[in-house]
Amino acid sequence: MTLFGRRLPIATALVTAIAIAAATLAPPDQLQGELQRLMYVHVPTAWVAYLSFAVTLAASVAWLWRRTPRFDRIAASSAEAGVFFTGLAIALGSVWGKPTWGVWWTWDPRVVTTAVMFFVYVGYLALRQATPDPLARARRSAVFGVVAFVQVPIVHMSVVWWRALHQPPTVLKPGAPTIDGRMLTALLISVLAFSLFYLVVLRARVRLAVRTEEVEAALAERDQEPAGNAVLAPQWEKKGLRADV
Amino acid sequence: MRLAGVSVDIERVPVLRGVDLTVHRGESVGLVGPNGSGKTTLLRLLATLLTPARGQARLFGAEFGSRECDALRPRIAFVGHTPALYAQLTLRENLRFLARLTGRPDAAADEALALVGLAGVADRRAAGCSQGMQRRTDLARAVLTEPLLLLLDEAHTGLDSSSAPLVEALMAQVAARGGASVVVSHDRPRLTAAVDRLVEITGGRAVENTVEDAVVSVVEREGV
Amino acid sequence: MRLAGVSVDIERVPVLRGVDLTVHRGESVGLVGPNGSGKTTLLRLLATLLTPARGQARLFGAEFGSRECDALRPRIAFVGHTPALYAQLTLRENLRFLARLTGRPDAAADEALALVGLAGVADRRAAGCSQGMQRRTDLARAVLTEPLLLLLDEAHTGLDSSSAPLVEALMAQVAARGGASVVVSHDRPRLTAAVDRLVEITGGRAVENTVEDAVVSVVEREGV
Amino acid sequence: MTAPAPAPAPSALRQGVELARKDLVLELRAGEALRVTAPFGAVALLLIPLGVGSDVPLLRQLGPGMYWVIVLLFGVLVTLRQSAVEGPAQLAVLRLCGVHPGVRLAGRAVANAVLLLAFEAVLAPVVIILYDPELTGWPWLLPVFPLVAAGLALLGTLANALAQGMAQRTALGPLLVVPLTLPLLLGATQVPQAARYGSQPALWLLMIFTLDFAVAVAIGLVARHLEESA
Amino acid sequence: MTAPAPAPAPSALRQGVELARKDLVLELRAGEALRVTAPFGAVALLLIPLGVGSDVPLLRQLGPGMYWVIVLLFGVLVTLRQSAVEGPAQLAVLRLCGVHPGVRLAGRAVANAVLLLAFEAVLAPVVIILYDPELTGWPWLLPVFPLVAAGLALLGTLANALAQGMAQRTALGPLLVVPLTLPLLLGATQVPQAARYGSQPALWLLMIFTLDFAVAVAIGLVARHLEESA
Ligand code: HEM
Ligand SMILES: Nc1ncnc2c1ncn2[C@@H]1O[C@H](COP(=O)(O)OP(=O)(O)OP(=O)(O)O)[C@@H](O)[C@H]1O
Ligand SMILES: Nc1ncnc2c1ncn2[C@@H]1O[C@H](COP(=O)(O)OP(=O)(O)OP(=O)(O)O)[C@@H](O)[C@H]1O
Ligand SMILES: [Mg+2]
Ligand SMILES: [Mg+2]
Repeated sequence: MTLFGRRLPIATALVTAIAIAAATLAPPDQLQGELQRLMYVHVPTAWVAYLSFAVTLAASVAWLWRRTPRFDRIAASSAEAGVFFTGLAIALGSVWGKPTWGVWWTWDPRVVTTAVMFFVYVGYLALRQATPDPLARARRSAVFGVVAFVQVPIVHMSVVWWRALHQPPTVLKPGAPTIDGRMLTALLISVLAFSLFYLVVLRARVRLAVRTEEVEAALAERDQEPAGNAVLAPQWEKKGLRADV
Repeated sequence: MRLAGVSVDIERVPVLRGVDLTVHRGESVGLVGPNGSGKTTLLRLLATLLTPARGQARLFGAEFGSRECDALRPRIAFVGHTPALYAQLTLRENLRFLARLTGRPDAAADEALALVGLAGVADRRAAGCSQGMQRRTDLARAVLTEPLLLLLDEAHTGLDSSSAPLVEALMAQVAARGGASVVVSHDRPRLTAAVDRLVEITGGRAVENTVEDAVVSVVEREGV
Repeated sequence: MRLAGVSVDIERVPVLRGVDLTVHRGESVGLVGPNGSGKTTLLRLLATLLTPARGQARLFGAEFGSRECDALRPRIAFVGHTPALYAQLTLRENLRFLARLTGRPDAAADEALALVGLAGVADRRAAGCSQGMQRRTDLARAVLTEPLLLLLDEAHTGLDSSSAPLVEALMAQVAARGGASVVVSHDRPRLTAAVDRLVEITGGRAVENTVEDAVVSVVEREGV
Repeated sequence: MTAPAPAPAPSALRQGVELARKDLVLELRAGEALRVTAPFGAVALLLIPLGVGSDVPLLRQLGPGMYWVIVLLFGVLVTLRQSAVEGPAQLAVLRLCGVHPGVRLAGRAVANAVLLLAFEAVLAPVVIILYDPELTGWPWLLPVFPLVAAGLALLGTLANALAQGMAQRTALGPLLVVPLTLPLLLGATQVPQAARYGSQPALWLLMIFTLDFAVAVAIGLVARHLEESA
Repeated sequence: MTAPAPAPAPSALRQGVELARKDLVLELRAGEALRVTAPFGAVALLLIPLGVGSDVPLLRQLGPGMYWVIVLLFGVLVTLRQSAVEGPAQLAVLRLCGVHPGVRLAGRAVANAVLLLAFEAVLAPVVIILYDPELTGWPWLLPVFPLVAAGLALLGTLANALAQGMAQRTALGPLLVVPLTLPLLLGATQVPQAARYGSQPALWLLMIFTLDFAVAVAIGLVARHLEESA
């Protein structure tokens, strides 16, 4: 449970500081100027969202295989983080879109598939919420966590499959990245910072889940009385009912 | 309450044919008969939930379907063989809903629940209650609405030994109020002990065919 | 079949706590207890439809959830308190469907229906059949699949006097096959006469509170 | 032989409120209409441009029409939600508890209207964000929302009552209602257009209102007959 | 103590066929998908021009996209039809009769696919008549119909299994499936376009097929786990 203990938040803060410095020092874009610096937050959030969903996938598979509650907690926490980062990527994307494309929202395939990915995982969370029994919940969401991941490659490939507005892959593609070296370095540091932040969030969320389960277990322990206990025999005498006719 | 030569068809299948039955105030009648003979159908008919295809049916003198008969409906308690609860409401909410619709205070609902021994689980949703708990709640309806006509289908089903006497108690209460009860049960010894007279629905033929030409005959009460 | 210290939670509500129960081949066990004590839950557990939260459960030596236990599933007949029929299929279609799924000839299905006295109405849709007719069809399932473990919930419910002995006949048949039966019923005299021993789910307190802390205790058969 | 006087029947209003409350509580517990049908409607709005090609001026033009089409199609699903189904046993109880059938339908209609208004409110920002439609004359839309919600609620109630107890309930209902919603759709799309081009939006509002009123009266008149066909 | 040998279990194929047959018979009796959902889809296609204004070239352009959007949205309702719901009691019987859960899901998927193909066949002439879309390159559509039906059938089966026994079934199901049908929609609309502009429609077909295949494999792999959640 003490994954890197206190060191993780410290490292995160450190790398974040470096990332901010690198992002400010990197040269501005020839076409977009300072606006392009949004890339250092937009792209990492999208990639970290992918990472979260990949972790959900892995944890779901692991749960199906091992049936350890820990994997279920990781899968759920990571999906929550993923939904958060997806939402953030969309928000930052539309902030970036307004000045460059002139609109907050367009029917660009990547933009739309990203939104759909958001909904798929909101569906994942809804499925969890709708299933009260812990075992059934873990089972169903693990199954869906595996299937839902199809959406991630679709988002990534969408720009390749449909020519459109959104930037095609410049980094995550076969062959050498087509991007300025300093920009790439700044981007990668920023990605590292966001990934560390993701780890912090994930760890906190998993801990919270453990705590919640402990509390629930304690409550259940205290209230060990079987459910049927509260059923009493009828008391018809009260109302002057006679049982003997 | 009087039925004369009543027939009932369900989706054009004849189910009851020429049924004559009179139930007096203060009386309790047990209805028996083999599976598929039409007991449930007759009970639904008595509850004015079905309309006779032929024959005359009157409830406390009012012709079925008439305005006076409709006005009497709130005085009928019908407890069918499947519980009539909203699964996602708690037992208490279920009964309070009924109490408010019929102009009774919430306290009456809680009291009825306590009476059937469910005060402790009143805040559990009906979906999470066992068969017997749901049936008891259904009986609590019959306590709450102070009926003049009590109709119970498969009356003792699902009730444990402590709560089965509830059925008899309810019948006694209705009789004391000047009402009548008609009760279906397959537990013949128990039923015989509880009612004033038994009515049997039988057909001419074997079990598979009992639906044919149901004739209601009055069988004198055995025992007492 | 053996349960040791088994607990079951439904939607996080504790329902069974530390149940110990062993049923031997050839034996028939009656399960009694007040409403809401967990009889239905225990029966569903025995049918491998629920997973114990704690404790050990074995079926003919196979641990619950294991592959061997899954292979035994077709030899379990579970008849719950609501009929498990497709309402829009006829009774015959319902049983033939099951026969084909389990690799039996259609004739076996028709035979089972005839045995419960429903040959004459076999082509009626389940939705148009009375409560008792549906229950009989459910019992015909237990005839058809030749079970080694027979689990009946509220066994006699809805059956008329001519068909109620079917329950006892089924139990005898299963015992002759070397299997075991566990039967829930609120009709205690009838149950006592039918089974080898009675098991009561009850708590430490007075009758009103028998639901407490379900401990399965073995009660020697009264009578014979 | 003297029966105790029955409890005095409460007013029809009281009963209607109680019935609507029960429907809303059930809906809240099941969470079907708002937590799930609404997102489904949003997803539908998202899918359409992908199907028809994403051409911004075209979408601006399509936006309002699509919004109302989706509101009507999925709104029908809201009125036919599972939690609004009374089983035969529950229905028997309601029929025997002395509530006039018209009051029963009115209670259901009120609950439907509340849910539909919420549904419209959820979808409106979605369509504004996704399609960026022209919004001139939007104050005229304010009365359109409740009027359409009421009309759809009434029609859905009617369809539900007609299809009561049929196996095909959820599927038959839409079929009965959707064609009748046509005037609602026309009215809703014409009001802002009329406002924009300076013709008389009030006339369209009046048309929707007339339809709502006519359906309400019709339901009131046939309620007793609907009742007995159960 | 010698138990008689149990009846030999029939082949998985035989069981699957039997299960699909049962689903189709139930559907035939309830008539929900074809007699009611299909007309509802047709009505939706009819409403859209009324909502967005009936401009002929615009409709020609919208036609195919709308057709697929409606097929997907209402197709999801077909896969989640009421007659495909097993109550807890029926489910218990199926679980106890020795049919592998994968076979059960396969049987359901086959029945769904048959119904969806019929649904597509019913709506196709409607869209042709109402929207008069461009039909060049239509032979490429022939494989699209069964591929989309299969994909939707599989996804619907999965959603139905995931939402099994929940109060929100009809509403949660679509939410889980519809977003995942996106590639089907894109593929279906792109195939004829690609054919028209001389690019490679086969690639799009391959994409749909890959998705179908991936979902089928995924369902096969997880079937056992789905099963135990009752
Ligand atoms: C709401 C609007 C937007 C959304 C939902 C969105 C979503 C995404 C996603 C999901 C990725 C990760 C793609 C991958 O690597 O697989 C991404 C990457 C990227 N986005 Fe956006 N985006 C939006 C707007 C924009 C805008 C307006 C721009 C700039 C004009 C932009 C520029 C980029 C760049 C440069 C990348 C990195 C591409 C690469 O190297 O692979 N995005 N976006
Ligand atoms: N889904 C659920 N949620 C909460 N509690 C439940 C749920 N299902 C069952 N219970 C509780 O479990 C207990 C046992 O139920 P069960 O149906 O096994 O009782 P039973 O012994 O069969 O009773 P009866 O004689 O009334 O049939 C009940 O007190 C019930 O309230
Ligand atoms: N919808 C229907 N369509 C066709 N036949 C029907 C329908 N409903 C009832 N029946 C027939 O009516 C007859 C009487 O049914 P009813 O439920 O009244 O019997 P019952 O006496 O209550 O039987 P049980 O003892 O089994 O409860 C049955 O033979 C049944 O098949
Ligand atoms: Mg009956
Ligand atoms: Mg029980």
